[in-house]
Amino acid sequence: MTVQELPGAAAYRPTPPPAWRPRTDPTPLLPDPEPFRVLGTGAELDRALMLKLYAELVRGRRFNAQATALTKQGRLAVYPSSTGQEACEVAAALALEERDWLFPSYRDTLAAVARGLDPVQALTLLRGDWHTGYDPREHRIAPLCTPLATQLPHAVGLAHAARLKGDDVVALALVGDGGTSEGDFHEALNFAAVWQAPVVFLVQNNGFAISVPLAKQTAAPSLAHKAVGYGMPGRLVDGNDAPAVHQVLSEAVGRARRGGGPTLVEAVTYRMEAHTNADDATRYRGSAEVDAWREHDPIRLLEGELTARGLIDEDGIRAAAEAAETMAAALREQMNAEPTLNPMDLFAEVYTAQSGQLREQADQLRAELEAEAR
Amino acid sequence: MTVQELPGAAAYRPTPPPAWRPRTDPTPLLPDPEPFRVLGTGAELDRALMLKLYAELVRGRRFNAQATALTKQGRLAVYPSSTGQEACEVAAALALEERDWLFPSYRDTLAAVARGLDPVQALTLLRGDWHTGYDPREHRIAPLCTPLATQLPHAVGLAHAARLKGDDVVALALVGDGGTSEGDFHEALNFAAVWQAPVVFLVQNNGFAISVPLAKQTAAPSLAHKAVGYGMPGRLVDGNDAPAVHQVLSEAVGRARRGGGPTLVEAVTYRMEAHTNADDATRYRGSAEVDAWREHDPIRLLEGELTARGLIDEDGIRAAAEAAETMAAALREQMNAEPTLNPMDLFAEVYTAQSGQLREQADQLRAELEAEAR
Amino acid sequence: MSTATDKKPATMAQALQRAMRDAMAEDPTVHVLGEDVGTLGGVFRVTDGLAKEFGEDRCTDTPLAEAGILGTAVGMAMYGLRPVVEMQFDAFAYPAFEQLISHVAKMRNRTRGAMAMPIVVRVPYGGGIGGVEHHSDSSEAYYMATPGLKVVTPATVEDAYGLLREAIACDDPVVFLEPKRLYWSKSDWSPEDPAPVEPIGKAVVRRAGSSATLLTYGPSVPVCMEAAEAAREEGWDLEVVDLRSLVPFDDETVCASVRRTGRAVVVHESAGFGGPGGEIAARVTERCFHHLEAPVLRVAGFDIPYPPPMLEKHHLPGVDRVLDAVARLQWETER
Amino acid sequence: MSTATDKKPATMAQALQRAMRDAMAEDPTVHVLGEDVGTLGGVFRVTDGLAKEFGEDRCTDTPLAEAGILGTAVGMAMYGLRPVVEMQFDAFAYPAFEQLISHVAKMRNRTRGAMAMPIVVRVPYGGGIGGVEHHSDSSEAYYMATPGLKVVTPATVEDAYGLLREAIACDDPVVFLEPKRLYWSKSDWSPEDPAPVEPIGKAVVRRAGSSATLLTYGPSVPVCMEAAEAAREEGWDLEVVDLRSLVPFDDETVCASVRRTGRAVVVHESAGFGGPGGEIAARVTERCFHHLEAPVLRVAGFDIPYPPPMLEKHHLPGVDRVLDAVARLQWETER
Ligand SMILES: Cc1ncc(C[n+]2csc(CCOP(=O)(O)OP(=O)(O)O)c2C)c(N)n1
Ligand SMILES: Cc1ncc(C[n+]2csc(CCOP(=O)(O)OP(=O)(O)O)c2C)c(N)n1
Ligand SMILES: [Mg+2]
Ligand SMILES: [Mg+2]
Repeated sequence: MTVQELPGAAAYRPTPPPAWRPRTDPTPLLPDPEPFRVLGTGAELDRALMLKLYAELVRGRRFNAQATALTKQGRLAVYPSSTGQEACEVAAALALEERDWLFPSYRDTLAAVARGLDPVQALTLLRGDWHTGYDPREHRIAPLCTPLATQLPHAVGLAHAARLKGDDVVALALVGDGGTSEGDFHEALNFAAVWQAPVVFLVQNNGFAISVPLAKQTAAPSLAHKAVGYGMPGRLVDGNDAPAVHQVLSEAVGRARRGGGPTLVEAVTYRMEAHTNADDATRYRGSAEVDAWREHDPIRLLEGELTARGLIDEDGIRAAAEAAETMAAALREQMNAEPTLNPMDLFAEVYTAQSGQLREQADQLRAELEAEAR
Repeated sequence: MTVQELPGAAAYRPTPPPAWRPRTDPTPLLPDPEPFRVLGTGAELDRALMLKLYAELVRGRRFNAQATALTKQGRLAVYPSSTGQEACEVAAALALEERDWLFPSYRDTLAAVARGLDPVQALTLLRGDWHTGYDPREHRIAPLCTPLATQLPHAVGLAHAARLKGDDVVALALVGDGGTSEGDFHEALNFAAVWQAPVVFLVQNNGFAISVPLAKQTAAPSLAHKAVGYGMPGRLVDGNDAPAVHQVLSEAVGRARRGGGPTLVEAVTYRMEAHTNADDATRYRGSAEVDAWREHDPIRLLEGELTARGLIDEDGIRAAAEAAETMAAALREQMNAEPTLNPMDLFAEVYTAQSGQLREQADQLRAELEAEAR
Repeated sequence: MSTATDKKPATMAQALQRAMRDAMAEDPTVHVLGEDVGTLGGVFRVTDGLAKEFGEDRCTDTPLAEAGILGTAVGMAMYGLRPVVEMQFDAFAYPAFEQLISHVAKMRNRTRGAMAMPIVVRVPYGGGIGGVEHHSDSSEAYYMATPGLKVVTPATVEDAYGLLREAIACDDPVVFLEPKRLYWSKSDWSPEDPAPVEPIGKAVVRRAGSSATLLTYGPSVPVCMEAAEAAREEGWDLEVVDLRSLVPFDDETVCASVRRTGRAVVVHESAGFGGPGGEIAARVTERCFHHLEAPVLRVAGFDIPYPPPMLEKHHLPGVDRVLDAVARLQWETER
Repeated sequence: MSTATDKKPATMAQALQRAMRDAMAEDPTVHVLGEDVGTLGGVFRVTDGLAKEFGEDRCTDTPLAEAGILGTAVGMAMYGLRPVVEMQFDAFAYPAFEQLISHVAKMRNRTRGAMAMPIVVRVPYGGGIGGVEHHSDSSEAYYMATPGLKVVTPATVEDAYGLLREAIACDDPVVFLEPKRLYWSKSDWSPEDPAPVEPIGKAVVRRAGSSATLLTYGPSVPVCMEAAEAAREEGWDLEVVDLRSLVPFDDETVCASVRRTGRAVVVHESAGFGGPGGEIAARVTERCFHHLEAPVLRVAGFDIPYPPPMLEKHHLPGVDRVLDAVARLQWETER
């Protein structure tokens, strides 16, 4: 049986009315009206997982702070911080198996780092010394993607290819609320549903696309409601509740792995910092809104619950903070080292083999560099 | 109050969970599971409207046949027939006021003709003697659009502009089932909903995009279910039930005119002929399916009901057929006249004023033509 | 090896089909995808029979969305497949422009060679088939101006097979431009015994001559061959170079010819302004300036949107226009 | 008329803002739309204050979808408005490519003049600002190759104002390319008393000279001016022509200059192969062949994807590279 012949694919054939009916019942596809939450609900918690999540959140917050500081020191060209969104970033990384693929947007350095990617490699793009700083195949992390939503069809294609090959690999693709307006979002979700590709789409709805608030981006009940239009389930989750995001993503990844097809997950969260270090958020939002979200901080939420339940103590909290400090110090040091760049690399990988034309241009640059060096 | 400040636009602001709720209740946006029908339901029928619809259906069917015949005689470059879909074409035209705008796809010549456009002008594109054969502003019919779904954002922009100006003008945009997969479909519907633009989208789901059946196009419960993801109502209608399509479209147009925003309507129908005269439909579908839909023919359905209710008699049926024949004969004659084309028009309207560069090229062609004529 | 008598007339469309078929048979990672490529075999029947022979997973009818097609092809290539994408017509490749420019063309470079993009984007292009608007664009200038892409276009049945095989085997992304009006051109050619495949990047002298060089490609090659025949009456012995590959560009073959003849005309269907001819004329002039008896001239489509069917004959560069340009090559300054 | 003493340094970004402001004040059909153009005033602050002054219906933050932005602008133009669209960065205009090529550029022609498309598409372009990938493309070759579009790019604060006013007033669609790295360039200029607006389509001699002509535009104009100064040391008196309008192309001014100097170098940031320089060099050669002492040379960005910030200085044509090209203009063959 080929993928194209699997149920859900080509079998359906519409009949003339009045017998005609929608292909499937939409009800199971609709998200619950309340975002799924774990913290504060009394649900059972897996201690090891919670501590792991907590440690990663703390590390992630510190990573964001350090990276932003590095922009001020000129060590990074730009940094789009995920402060406030660490629960999504970390849960995305932890919900995947090693053989799975992550398709991050430009804001998701942290997800890549939480997946185990070397921070310097992860920051290469934003540092400005090369575009993608790592081998995507080695880490199964696609390049951090700047053109919005364009990596979503890549995730679908990769997941589809894996399935055709018989590999039980899942792709998880990240996109922002703004990115859902792009045509590529639509086309990716549609292909995924038609092909029943093992892919999970996580929309981090952080309330803004640079300065544009969600209300000017969409009139939908929620972004998760878009799922029904593709025939895939939509799920809503509190994006600042790390165990909740982890659980929803794990379920979706598991379903995809078992051949159940794609899922659209909307995580409701908030971008606490400006869009990037170059942005001035005071131009488009007031501090009252930011303050309200600060009350719903992902670290604070998890730490509070773990403490209340006695799953972590002061020592544990201190240990996490210290580990984060160590990471930050190492990162500072590594990023302070002047990167060694070879301008001749400009011509190295434009094509498999260098054309005569590029060789001429490389010779020109080489001559210029030699003249300069003299 | 500006359009941007109208309710439904920029007012909504998400709050942190657990207070967070979807912006609106999705239930009213979801289409009914059964396509709306009028014929066979015992509903009251407006006799004048029914007779008008009937006459136009018969005329439309004849128009399709005549146009297809003209391709065989080399009088048209190509013709994408809407045979089987006449109810949608005709109802779309009749649901609009004169000041409203129609945005047809390349298959919707008939809708333009039913709106009153001169058939020869309407067929200019497909005849091959110029691209758009009429002044879109004069007729408020946008050019028949070949690049799929690209006219949908135009409809949104026009409707938005009209609303900004305070004109109560509605735009009705037509698209096929295949066209709903394009990014432009998504972007157009999203803009329309965010701006609450007075626009109605009619998807003629005729089961195929050339050879590709609906099942390979989407996994959605129905195409109308896509509406919920944009925050606009979705409606399903039996696309071969002319009074039903007319009613659904009229309601949607009325709602849009009253400031109620956009609607997505899916009309369930079937393309009885091949994609165009150049296509061979036997390569991708069997006759059993076609036969089943022939039983649900829009003219047959309406004629049957009108006859049964005594709203039309043999004379009326004959009169409609004769009127259609007269139209066809006139069309034949007009299309047999050799069009007079001036090759120099190639350069006439590339820009407002001809650049020196184009003048040079026009001079070259003129010289060539003169040399040829000698 | 079969003998020449086995050879039967085959069309370019058939040769292209055969190239995909053979590539798919040899290499299970080759996948074809696009609109109507499966059951229907493509609107030009170029993928005819592939879905039947290799199954729908290898030759797939996609949803109708070009960015989605090329975007998923990128993901498939990331996982090690070699997608061959069909765009139904030239103008319908435009929705995929961002994927092509920002991802397909750049992926190898931005990952320092870690991630190749062995994708072929097949684009039927050009006019002359009576197509209504948006069905006859010559879009090669866009692709040529994009570093990271290779751009190839056959003019003969043999090259259609050979170049497409090479394009599919190539680890770089190739925009493979198929001249629509040559789809039904024929040649005595045996699919069982195709000519040896030539690597991408080589132009070929289709007709040797000494008076001037016609530099051309794709749909304009037969026009130039005809013009060269007609030119004999005027006493001109024209050389015709079929570029075949616009990127990489074969400066060697082109410049050798122009240096020999001292005169050149670039001929293409695409609009002249900003079209391929500018690049070609400029680089030939840079390299052969002192061999030139006259400026390199260009015969191209007019700088207008592609005309409707009934007027396209006035737009397309034909034999007369080529001969006119040749006549303007300042023969009076003959050495 | 105010006196020169009123003039204060203004940036190109401010002049562009002022051009939109004045156009909006004069003509209620002028509407600005794009991502972040309203409340934020654009990521480069070029639309700063417009939403406040004219309301959000006149200067509108759109959803994040470029095809949607340009596509709705087409519809707005159909209803008689004059939309000014901002694309946030060069590479983010690519999703709107189909709308631009298949509709914006062709609408007037396909409706035989019945429906004009008075749309301005503002595209911040080019590098030199340390932007990460996809933020520094020079995409002018794509637009130049598209009949029906006008393509304009200012190099000075004065021209930024004047050309944008003209572009907004123009009934044809204009791709208005704003050199990102000149946004903060300054000039003594008074928004209250802007220079008279020059019509689109005229190049300008920025510096008169007699030895050779530098043909350039946008971000490369200051580079060429600097090169011309530096060239004096070598004994070359270079003329610098700022093209300003790539479409329509001012053959007259350009050819007059080249005929006078007998030598020319085209300088731009865009990749050389298939870039604007090919067209420019080819048409200058066609028209001025017997005045040329040397082939028209090109100094351009390399034929590579735009480099990362730390390497961009090696890619961008600088003064030395321009002077190198000037040195290769075969001075030994001096008349
Ligand atoms: C195709 C495209 N258009 C525009 C941009 C410029 N841009 C970068 S980030 C951004 C906002 C993104 O918002 P969202 O998707 O919500 O992600 P977030 O920044 O909130 O993580 C914009 C408009 C881009 N990168 N790509
Ligand atoms: C952007 C674009 N891609 C591809 C095509 C080629 N094409 C023309 S019609 C068609 C199928 C359209 O199917 P659908 O939208 O269902 O409309 P229908 O033909 O059934 O009326 C295709 C693929 C096109 N016109 N535009
Ligand atoms: Mg966001
Ligand atoms: Mg259809």
